[in-house]
Amino acid sequence: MAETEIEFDTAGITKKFMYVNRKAPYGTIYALEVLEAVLISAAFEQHACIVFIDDGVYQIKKGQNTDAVNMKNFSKTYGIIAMEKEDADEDEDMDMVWRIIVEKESMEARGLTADDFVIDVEVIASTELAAIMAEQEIVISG
Amino acid sequence: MAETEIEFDTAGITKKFMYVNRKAPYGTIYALEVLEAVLISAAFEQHACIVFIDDGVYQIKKGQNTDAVNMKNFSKTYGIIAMEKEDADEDEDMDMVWRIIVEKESMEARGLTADDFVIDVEVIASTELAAIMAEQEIVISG
Amino acid sequence: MKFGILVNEGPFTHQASDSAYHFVKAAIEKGHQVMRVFFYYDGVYNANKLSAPQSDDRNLVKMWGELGSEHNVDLVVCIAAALRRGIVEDNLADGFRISGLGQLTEVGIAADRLVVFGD
Amino acid sequence: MKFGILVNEGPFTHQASDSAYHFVKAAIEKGHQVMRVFFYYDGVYNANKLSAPQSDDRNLVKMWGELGSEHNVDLVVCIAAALRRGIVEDNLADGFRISGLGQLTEVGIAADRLVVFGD
Amino acid sequence: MLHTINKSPFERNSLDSCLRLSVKGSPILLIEDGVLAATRGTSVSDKMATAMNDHPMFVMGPDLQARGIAGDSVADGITVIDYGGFVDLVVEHGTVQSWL
Amino acid sequence: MLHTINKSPFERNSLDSCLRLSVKGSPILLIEDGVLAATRGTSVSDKMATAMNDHPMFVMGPDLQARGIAGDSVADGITVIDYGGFVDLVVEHGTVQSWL
Repeated sequence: MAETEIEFDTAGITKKFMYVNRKAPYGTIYALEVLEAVLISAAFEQHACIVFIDDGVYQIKKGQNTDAVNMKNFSKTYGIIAMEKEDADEDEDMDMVWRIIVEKESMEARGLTADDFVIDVEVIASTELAAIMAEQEIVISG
Repeated sequence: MAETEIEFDTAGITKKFMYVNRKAPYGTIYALEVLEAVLISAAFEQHACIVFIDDGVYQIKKGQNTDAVNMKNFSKTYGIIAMEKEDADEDEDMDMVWRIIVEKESMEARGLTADDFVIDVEVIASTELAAIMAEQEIVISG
Repeated sequence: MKFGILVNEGPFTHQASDSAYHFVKAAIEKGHQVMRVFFYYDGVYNANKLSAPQSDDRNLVKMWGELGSEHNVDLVVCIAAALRRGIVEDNLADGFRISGLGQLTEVGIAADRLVVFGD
Repeated sequence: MKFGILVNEGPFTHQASDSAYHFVKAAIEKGHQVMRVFFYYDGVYNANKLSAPQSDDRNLVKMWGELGSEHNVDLVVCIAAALRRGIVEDNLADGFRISGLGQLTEVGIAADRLVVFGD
Repeated sequence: MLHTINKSPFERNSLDSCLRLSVKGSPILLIEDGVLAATRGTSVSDKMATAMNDHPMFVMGPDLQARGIAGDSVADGITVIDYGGFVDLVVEHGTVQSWL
Repeated sequence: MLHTINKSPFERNSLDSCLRLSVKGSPILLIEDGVLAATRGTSVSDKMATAMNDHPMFVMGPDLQARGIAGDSVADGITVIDYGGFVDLVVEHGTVQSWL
């Protein structure tokens, strides 16, 4: 038996959501399923900070080719997030701020630069990122 | 439909099995399920080296009390392993050598001593343990 | 205060679901409201009614279902994560319902706090 | 040469089952025999026939079952690990069978090599 | 913001990442295998002592007990709490960042 | 004995434990997230270079490709193989120790 659908009243509320990605892609599925959570939040017109820390920076590495491991290549989906961000930036009627952030220290420890990523990101040092994190209202990590 | 049971001929073969425990108990279930694998191998009269490395050393820490987390306290089961080892040691008709080993470096890094464990163990330094490991025929890690 | 909870792991391999359960229980005992527990990733396995733990071990599937019913906690299993993992209406335990991922965002907005438990 | 394989994780959250599958396939292509794949811990979820991945993703449950049938690989799900996690005859995928943990020791003894895939 | 760490500091980088990315003064709660960071006399004790200059440090008692870690093995300055105490910390400190 | 490592050297201690507990000359194969240890110019490059004095080092090509790591980013001296090569290593080197 399907239970009754329950809905909460969220009209007019905009919160600061942060999505923390700290895991490499493919070794585990967390990257893919966090991505799905980010996309759905756009429909609710919430603020979103998508941050890549530690091995999470590999999630947006250019040149992923999953043919030989026969897994779903989801790196193209980050392009959709970049588009959602553009929409949020351009639509002045919409109170929705999206940021895509890579932690500088994590990127550098792995020998990567901003050019290595499939999307445009803000590269931010840990002390500044800590301050941004501290302002969030919801942090979802996977 | 149940499939037909398949059995392989193992009569008269004794192999060197090593069970590698590197994970803390309770945070994950691996410790418990490796333990079950060790116990079953006794019925096959195989050699067994049960080694505790890294956070695996906490699996045999004295004084575990799981009442407040409401999980199954399996630390007493290690006593059964110690008994199996005694049986193997004492029965001269049985070609079955069991060893229970803790890596010295892992133990010391965690501020533990051999007195902290629920069973008697051999405390062996990493270089020597590496040599023992290299002689094994089957290594099961969980 | 109103809480939302996200559980990312199943009922055996990781302690996440245990910790979440004890947190929810303690919150309710302190008079708080737990609006919804959302089960995502392997967390959907917490709703598998066929789970039969050993008799001397806890049964988290049953415990969650009872806690949900007794204290009116909405137990939601993510449909996308569940389909992949073979959790469907047929094997869904009592007290749980299957719904979309939007229900996670929704409880994040509606609750005062969202607490995540995972690996 | 004769191989035994141990798979410790389920079909989605970790890559272990994927890696094991590709290893087994490559071993068979090279003319080796894979006597048995033993599914332990969350590995038992690989045998859940209700799993329905997205259409653009691989379906490991089906892939394992087919590989097993085609190449006579014994796919064994640990009964103790499976009971806890709600994998029973009713939802067991084609090509798998449920049996005791002794079958892991047995293949360790009988095979020339045992390779473990996990988290 | 309350930070929770549920991984062993000997096995993973969660504690390091948390310390790098948390603002001074924000409390840290060790749960599950994360409680292994709380014992005195280990290879991470110095790191923990430094961390405690900047962060109030809490540890889950039930998780310590499960792992056989007696109260007197816990380093000075770390507050042992239970699940109710966890709830209180979340209520008091707002957003929770779980370092999974 | 063949050692396999499937975890990132940035996140976990698997590589360290493997290096501490493997005899000189035994080969190491990096698979899954373990392949992240193979790229040049990272914070673990020096450790890898030292390890390679004692151990022949292999890395799974399919896992590198999935993670977008080009062949020319792989450090010198590491041999890129595929699943067939993995099978051959197991055949050749006997017992496998998976550093899970």
